Amino acid sequence: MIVLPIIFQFIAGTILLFFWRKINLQKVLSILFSVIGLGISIWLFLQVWEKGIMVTQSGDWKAPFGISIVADTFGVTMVLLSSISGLAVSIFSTGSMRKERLAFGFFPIFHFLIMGLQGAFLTGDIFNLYVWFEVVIISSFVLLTLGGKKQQLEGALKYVSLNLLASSLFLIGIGFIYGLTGSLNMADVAIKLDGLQNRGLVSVTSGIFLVAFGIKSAIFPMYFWLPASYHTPPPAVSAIFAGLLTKLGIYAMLRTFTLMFGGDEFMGDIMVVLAALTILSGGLGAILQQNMGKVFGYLIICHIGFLIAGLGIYTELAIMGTIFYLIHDIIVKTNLFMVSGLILKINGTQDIKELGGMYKNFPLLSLLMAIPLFSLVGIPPLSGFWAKIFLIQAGLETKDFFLIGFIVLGSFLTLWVIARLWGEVFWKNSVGLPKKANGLYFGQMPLIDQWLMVFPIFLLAAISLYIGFSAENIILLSQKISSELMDPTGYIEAVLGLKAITP
Amino acid sequence: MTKSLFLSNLILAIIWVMATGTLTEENFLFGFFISFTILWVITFKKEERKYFTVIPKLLAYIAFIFWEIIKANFQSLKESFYPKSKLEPAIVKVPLDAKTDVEISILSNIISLTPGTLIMDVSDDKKVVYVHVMHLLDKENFIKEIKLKFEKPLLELMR
Amino acid sequence: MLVAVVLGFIFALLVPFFSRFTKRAISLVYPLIPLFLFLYFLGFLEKIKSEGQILFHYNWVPSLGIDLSFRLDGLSLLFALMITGIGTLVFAYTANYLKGHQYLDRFYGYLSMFMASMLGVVLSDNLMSMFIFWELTSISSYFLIGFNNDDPASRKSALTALSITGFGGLVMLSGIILLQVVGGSYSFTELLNSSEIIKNSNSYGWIIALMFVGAFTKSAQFPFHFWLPGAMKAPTPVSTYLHSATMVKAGIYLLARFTPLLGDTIWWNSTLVTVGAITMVYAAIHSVFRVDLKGILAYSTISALGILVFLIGIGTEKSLLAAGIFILAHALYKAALFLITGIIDHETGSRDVSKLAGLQKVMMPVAIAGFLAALSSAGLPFLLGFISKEVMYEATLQLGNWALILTALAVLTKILLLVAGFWAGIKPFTGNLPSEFNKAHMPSPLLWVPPLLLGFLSLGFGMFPFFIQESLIQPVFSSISGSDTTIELKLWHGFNLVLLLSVLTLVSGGLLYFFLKPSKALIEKTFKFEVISPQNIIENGSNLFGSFARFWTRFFQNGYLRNYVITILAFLTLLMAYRLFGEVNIYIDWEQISTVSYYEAIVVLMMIISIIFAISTNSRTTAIVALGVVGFANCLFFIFYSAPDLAMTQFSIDTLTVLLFMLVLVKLPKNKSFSSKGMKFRDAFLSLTFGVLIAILTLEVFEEPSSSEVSKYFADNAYLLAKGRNVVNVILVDYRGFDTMIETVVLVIAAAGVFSLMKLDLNPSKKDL
Amino acid sequence: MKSLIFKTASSYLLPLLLLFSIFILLRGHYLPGGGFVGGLMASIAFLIHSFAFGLKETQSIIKINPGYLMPIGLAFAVGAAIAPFFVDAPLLKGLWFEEPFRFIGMVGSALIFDIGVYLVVIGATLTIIFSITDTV
Amino acid sequence: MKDILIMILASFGAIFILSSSIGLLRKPDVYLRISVTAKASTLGIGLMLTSAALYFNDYSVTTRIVAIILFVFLTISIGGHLLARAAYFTKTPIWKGTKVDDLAGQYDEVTHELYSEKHNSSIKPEKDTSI
Amino acid sequence: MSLYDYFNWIIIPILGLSVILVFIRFLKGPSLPDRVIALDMLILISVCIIAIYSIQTNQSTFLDVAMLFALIAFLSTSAYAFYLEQRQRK
Amino acid sequence: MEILLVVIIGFLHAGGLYMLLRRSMFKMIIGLILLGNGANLLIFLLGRLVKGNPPVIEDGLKVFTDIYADPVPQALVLTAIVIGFGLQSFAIILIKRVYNVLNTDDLDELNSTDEEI
Ligand code: NA
Ligand code: NA
Repeated sequence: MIVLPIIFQFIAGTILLFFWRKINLQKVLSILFSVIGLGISIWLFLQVWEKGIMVTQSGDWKAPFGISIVADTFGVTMVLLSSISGLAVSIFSTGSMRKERLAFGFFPIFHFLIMGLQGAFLTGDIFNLYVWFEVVIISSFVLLTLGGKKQQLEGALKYVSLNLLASSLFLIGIGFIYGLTGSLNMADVAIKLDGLQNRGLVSVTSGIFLVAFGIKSAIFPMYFWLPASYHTPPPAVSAIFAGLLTKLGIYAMLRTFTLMFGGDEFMGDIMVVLAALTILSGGLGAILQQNMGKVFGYLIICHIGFLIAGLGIYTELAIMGTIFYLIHDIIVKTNLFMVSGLILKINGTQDIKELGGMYKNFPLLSLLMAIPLFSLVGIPPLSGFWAKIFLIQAGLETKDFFLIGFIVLGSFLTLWVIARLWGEVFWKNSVGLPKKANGLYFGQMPLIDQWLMVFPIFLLAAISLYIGFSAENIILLSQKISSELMDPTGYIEAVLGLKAITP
Repeated sequence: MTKSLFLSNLILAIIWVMATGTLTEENFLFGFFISFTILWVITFKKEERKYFTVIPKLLAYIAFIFWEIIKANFQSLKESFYPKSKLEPAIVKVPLDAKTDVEISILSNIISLTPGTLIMDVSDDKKVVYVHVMHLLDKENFIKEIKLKFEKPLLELMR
Repeated sequence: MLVAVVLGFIFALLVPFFSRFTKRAISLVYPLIPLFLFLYFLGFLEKIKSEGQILFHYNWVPSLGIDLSFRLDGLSLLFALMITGIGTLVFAYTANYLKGHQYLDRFYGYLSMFMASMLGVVLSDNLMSMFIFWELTSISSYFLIGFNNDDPASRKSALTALSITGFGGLVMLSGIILLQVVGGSYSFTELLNSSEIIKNSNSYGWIIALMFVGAFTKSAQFPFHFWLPGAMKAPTPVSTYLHSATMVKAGIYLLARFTPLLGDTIWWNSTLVTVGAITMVYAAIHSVFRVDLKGILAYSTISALGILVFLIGIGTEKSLLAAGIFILAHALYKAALFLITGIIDHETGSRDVSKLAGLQKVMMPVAIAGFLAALSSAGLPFLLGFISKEVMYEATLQLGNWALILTALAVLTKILLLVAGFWAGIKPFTGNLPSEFNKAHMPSPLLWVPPLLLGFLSLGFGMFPFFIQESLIQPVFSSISGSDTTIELKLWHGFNLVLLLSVLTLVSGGLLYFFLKPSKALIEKTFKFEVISPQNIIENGSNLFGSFARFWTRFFQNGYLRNYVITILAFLTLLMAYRLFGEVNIYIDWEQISTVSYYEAIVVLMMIISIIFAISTNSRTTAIVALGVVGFANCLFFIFYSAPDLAMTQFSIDTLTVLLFMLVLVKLPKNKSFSSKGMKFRDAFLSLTFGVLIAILTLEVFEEPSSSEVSKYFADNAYLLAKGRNVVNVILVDYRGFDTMIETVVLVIAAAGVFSLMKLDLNPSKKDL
Repeated sequence: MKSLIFKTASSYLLPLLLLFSIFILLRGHYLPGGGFVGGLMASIAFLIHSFAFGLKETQSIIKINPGYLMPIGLAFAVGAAIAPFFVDAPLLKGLWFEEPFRFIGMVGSALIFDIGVYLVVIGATLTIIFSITDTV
Repeated sequence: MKDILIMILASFGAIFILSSSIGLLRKPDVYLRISVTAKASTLGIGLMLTSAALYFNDYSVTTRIVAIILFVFLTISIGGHLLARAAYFTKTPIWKGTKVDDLAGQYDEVTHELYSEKHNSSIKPEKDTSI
Repeated sequence: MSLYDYFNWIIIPILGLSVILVFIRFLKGPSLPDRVIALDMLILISVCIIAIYSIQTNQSTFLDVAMLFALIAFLSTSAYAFYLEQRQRK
Repeated sequence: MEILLVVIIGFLHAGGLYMLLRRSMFKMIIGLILLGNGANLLIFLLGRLVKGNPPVIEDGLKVFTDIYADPVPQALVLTAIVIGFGLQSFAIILIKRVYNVLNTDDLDELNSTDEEI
């Protein structure tokens, strides 16, 4: 039953394909499916929370022979988060996307994308993970280019080529894994790699995985596709990209580097350095940009650095910080791009210089938008704050002082960027609306569409607040995940059936 | 007429298979052969008897084509080692008697497969084909040869 | 207690929702909140006097050791009273000052949020929750400073203030966490027990350095001080509340609070004394070079903050006592001066002290308040300022070797501050009223009562120090110094050096006031020193940082795909090479290698030539056909090595790909050769290195013995359990059918994508334009 | 292309190749072949036809928009995948009829699954190629 | 005995293939090359496949091989025709030694219509002067 | 001489030589149709090689690959022809 | 033989990378395809090579009696090939679209989305 989220999204996507041209029906169905999907995710999460790791062997072939589908706490948490983000974006897109785009398969592909993500979070097989990755990237290609605008195409070119490069490297890595162990089941691979004499080869393989996942998660020096492309598609698409796509890379890294390549100090050091440079690059980029989408794009990079930092430090506390930050970041980044979408709808531009007057004209909306913005900054006690405590503490404990310096710098740059944004977009007086070739401004949209755009922002803002104020719960969750990751015995035993496990 | 005879033949063969209850290829062929013989025995009208001569003729034609193909291959084997100067290529227009698409297509394929010739194209009004020849000695002779050797028997078979 | 702290937040949250209904009543309702809180805290006076401290505990994030513990002792009570007390006055003052302002409700919202945060800072026992409130003060002050958000300068100041305090906050956060790592707790009370461990640990230097950055930025110490004058862009009540009485003192509070925990070490003391001394003198000098009332007050505030840091840094009982008193004294007189400035600004529209004069004629009560505040600032007897000044001189004089110079600095500062205070509190109210201010008239009582009240408090506490001696100052002293010495506040110390210094201060200050007139010319003289001012240096630094950012970003994000690829793969290549040659024992075991038959060699050769051909040809179609040959040769390998399924699939798909290419190519423009020779050479070098590395690696992996457990299981059970003979297909549809299922989705999405890519074009077409 | 010979030949080749593709599909479990290759062959057959006759003609022959073959194929595949749920077995467990069918051999969920793959491959390949030849 | 037959068939097949390869390499223009491949390879492939059929001597294998042979015969000739035609369209040079070119000028450049009577607009492949 | 050896030392070398010759034509071109016909020929030779190989390894399954190869050779030839004509039309 | 295959794998990767570094979109895709081929061949090789024994159980038998090629890499490569087809065709169409809209094949002219800071 663990596969239920995946299968459900599969069916959802298939059904939507049947109604290719019926936009209004698709809208309703998509929201409905997203709600049900969220329900399933919550159910699964609760199951795993109560019963511990659950495993299904696809085709009833016992591990390591079949493909294991594993729901550990990390996996289901990610599934849950993706369902939440998915629901929000699904609603948001019904309100904000242009009809033409919806008529060309936005919804089915969107649901397949969610399926791909959830599959990746739940699979226990490295090759299967690759396949899920491909589902995700092909869907992202399509969503990124949907509409075929000039900017989209130019951005997509870089996105596509570098992501394909990453896939190819991933495949090479899998080849090496299979060559070394003769197995693909991650739990089994973990055991077999552990018994391998030639550590150097394992290390090189992990290096290939680092680069493959590094490209996908946009860490230094592999992030280039992100600033080139993330601001080009419609905001609803950017939102799901920002919230989940780069995080998939992080997920994969966390999974493989704890389960299969755990404890390689050299790689840890490399990651720490990369984390610092990622934070720096993202932060530096963000302070320069004039386009809101680009600012947020660079901020994604900056915060990916925080996530990698925890993995590089590689203590339970650090991983905990990473997990907490991941949870926060998924919700906030999704919301952030929806906010930028709303601002775009209101003002017809994303250029900071041309924006303004939000606070004056939409005070309540502005306050609502302030929640994700300042959560991102990590103004305590909002959600972004807590994880930093762990990361800094972990860094202090392992004496990675320079990394802490970069974390502080990154946080500071984020603060500065958001404050500047607030000043320019919300405080500054508006300069009047530019002419728009087609589409409606927010003010001219029907009320229902307005609500469809505002409600998801509200939803995610509320969740952000929950994460911030009930940090205790999230910490417990992160702690559990972190301890499961750092000691994968439970995972391995569950998958390989060394203990009696109920399917 | 030929068609309906063929159909009867087929039906009879199927009945044979059902009657004997053995569903194998051999049994079907056997049934086909038996019913073919029976039909041959019971058919009297002259024009209808064509069905029974077509098959031997067809076999003969196929054998002929095969022979031509073998010849063609040996020729090209020989030619492979010829110096260039012996070549006398040409693109020749050959008028057609064949009318239907199927006729023209089959003819063209045969021409292509046989010695030294290659169909370039069929004119849009289906009146002529353009044939590339490797060794053109005499244009008129070549056209006549094509028509006699390949087109005539083919049309006889088809019509 | 929790309610007391959170009340402000609740209120701030409610404001936007209820403002519509309460717009009228707003000014009456709002001041009641701080007043209520003030009374609430006042009620603790007795208890603190007897018990020393009271702890309140509320759980929050137990797993992190973060809770909402509140600790009420002398120090925090003093601050709480100042916050709520001055808060009440400021709230009331605002009601009139911003009367009818469109966003008055918002203003109150920020203000009460700020008040609550500030209470949180001073009351929290848990360092982390203190930090949380600390940051909230930064944010709410950001909103307050930027309140007039139409004004670019206002926005800029808000950003600067937030940047500096935010930066300090983050650094301090590291310090707090480090403190927790060393001391094992966030609870201040618990940490006090391990004070010695902390002081002796290696990290002590780091801890105090990080904490100092936090405190100095917040309390506007040199060289982080410059955000404070900029923050004066805020409406006057904000300046009063935040920048004189409360927020800037958060840093002071922090230092005072930590003195028993971290203080009394050479690093602690010398740093604080140095920074404090520089700040107080530097800012005092600055303050007499201003003509804008707010500017004068801002610099004198910085100077006063410097004095406080300086006093805490000295660290003797006397100096800590002096600090305790001065906190209160300064809050009272500086708040009054700010409020007065606001009134003057409000009534005359000018804050230029060189022009202002004679206002006593229209607003006597304000003038009285001004006089009292200025005199308290100057430290005239019978005012609270006097007592604080006396104790301060006593403290500096006790310092042995350093006594002379430190006392001299203190006296110099005091002299200059006297001038500044007089300019702000006395000058506008003396002389003749210039004609341009004729329209000025008496403000509403809501405006003038608060400063007057503050002035009288200065006077009252100064004349009758016993009012506060035991109830307030004693507990404050105890909590700062950690000692139980009983203190005594006296008006008269007898004829001694201290008195002499006092007189010296007053006399030379008075003289200076009479001879030095504020003027624009004075300011202009300072301009040539601007180059070396910290503000300028930091601004230049940040410009430099901006250039660096531009360089870095342009360098990496340069727009050229090939550079991206080079960067990524150069990184990978280096990483692999380093690990490969460093860690892997490279060998070839010929046993495992099969022989080469000549036809395989032909295919290999064909493949390599085709690859080179595909790369080197300049004709697209040729490249594609060559690619076809590569794929074809690839298929031959698959056939030779027993993979018919693979050969079939690969070949069909290769052909389809080639076909797609062909269809696409029909309209592509001619190929051009772009790259220079050198570039080609570089690329070829990198590519070959990468290829060679992959090849070596593949070979090494190949040489490793591998387990065939999985494939054996597949083969053994293919027919018996999965009822198929073609094991590859059995894997595809059964063992690993899940892969296949998903893979079909990839195809579907790709197809949908191609469809939409070809059919949907949202570019504004020519006919739309 | 306006070649009469090509047209004639491909109109006869089409059914033949489709037949062959189904043959390849059905025997995939026993010999090389299966849904992928079968599907690719079928698409190649249609492609050849479309080269000869032009896109419109081929599309009218297929009758159903190849785009819809994809969800149909997906439905087959997912149906085969979740069928085991109804007998309380995990995803994709092979379910088989007891006895082999004549000509086809063993029939089970794997075959249904493979048919799904076959349809998806045809649908996807044709959609891709058709949507671009449309605009060439 | 069977083995020897197989060997003979295969040998002939291989020789035909070789000869057409030589032809492909040596013929002076593309039309001749197409012509020569279309011929020699058919029989070569046919013989090779026949020898395989003989070897396996299995009903189902034989039927498949017959199918392949027929298919190859059909497609090679059609493929040759298509390619030659396309080559002519794209003005691929025709060997200068070509005696007659009845096709010259018969294609309509725009509509690609092929006329049966003499016509004058059009595609003439350039005479190849290089060889 | 066994069948295997005969194939290995006589037939396959001949085919290999053919492959080389055809490949040279492929490299030489000069026109696209030349390359296409060479590719076509390569595939056809590989059909033969597969036939031989299936005899050598006694695996009739390889013959199916041969069938597919033949089919695809036709597809690619017609595709190139299509392309050439389209390009000319432009 | 493995050595030669390894050489080819190296060549495919080197060639793929070299093409990725060109300025033309078209060459970029060729590069990606070469890389993909390289990766597939790599996986195939690492399953170890077995000649002439496809993993197909002979008629009448229930298990393998002879040696057989490892079917797993074959299945993996097959999956990767099909996926690669989807991705590659999308990429190919993408460059066509880019050309239609922007009228260039030169990647250096396609950096407006990164350029302006
Ligand atoms: Na597959
Ligand atoms: Na790939």
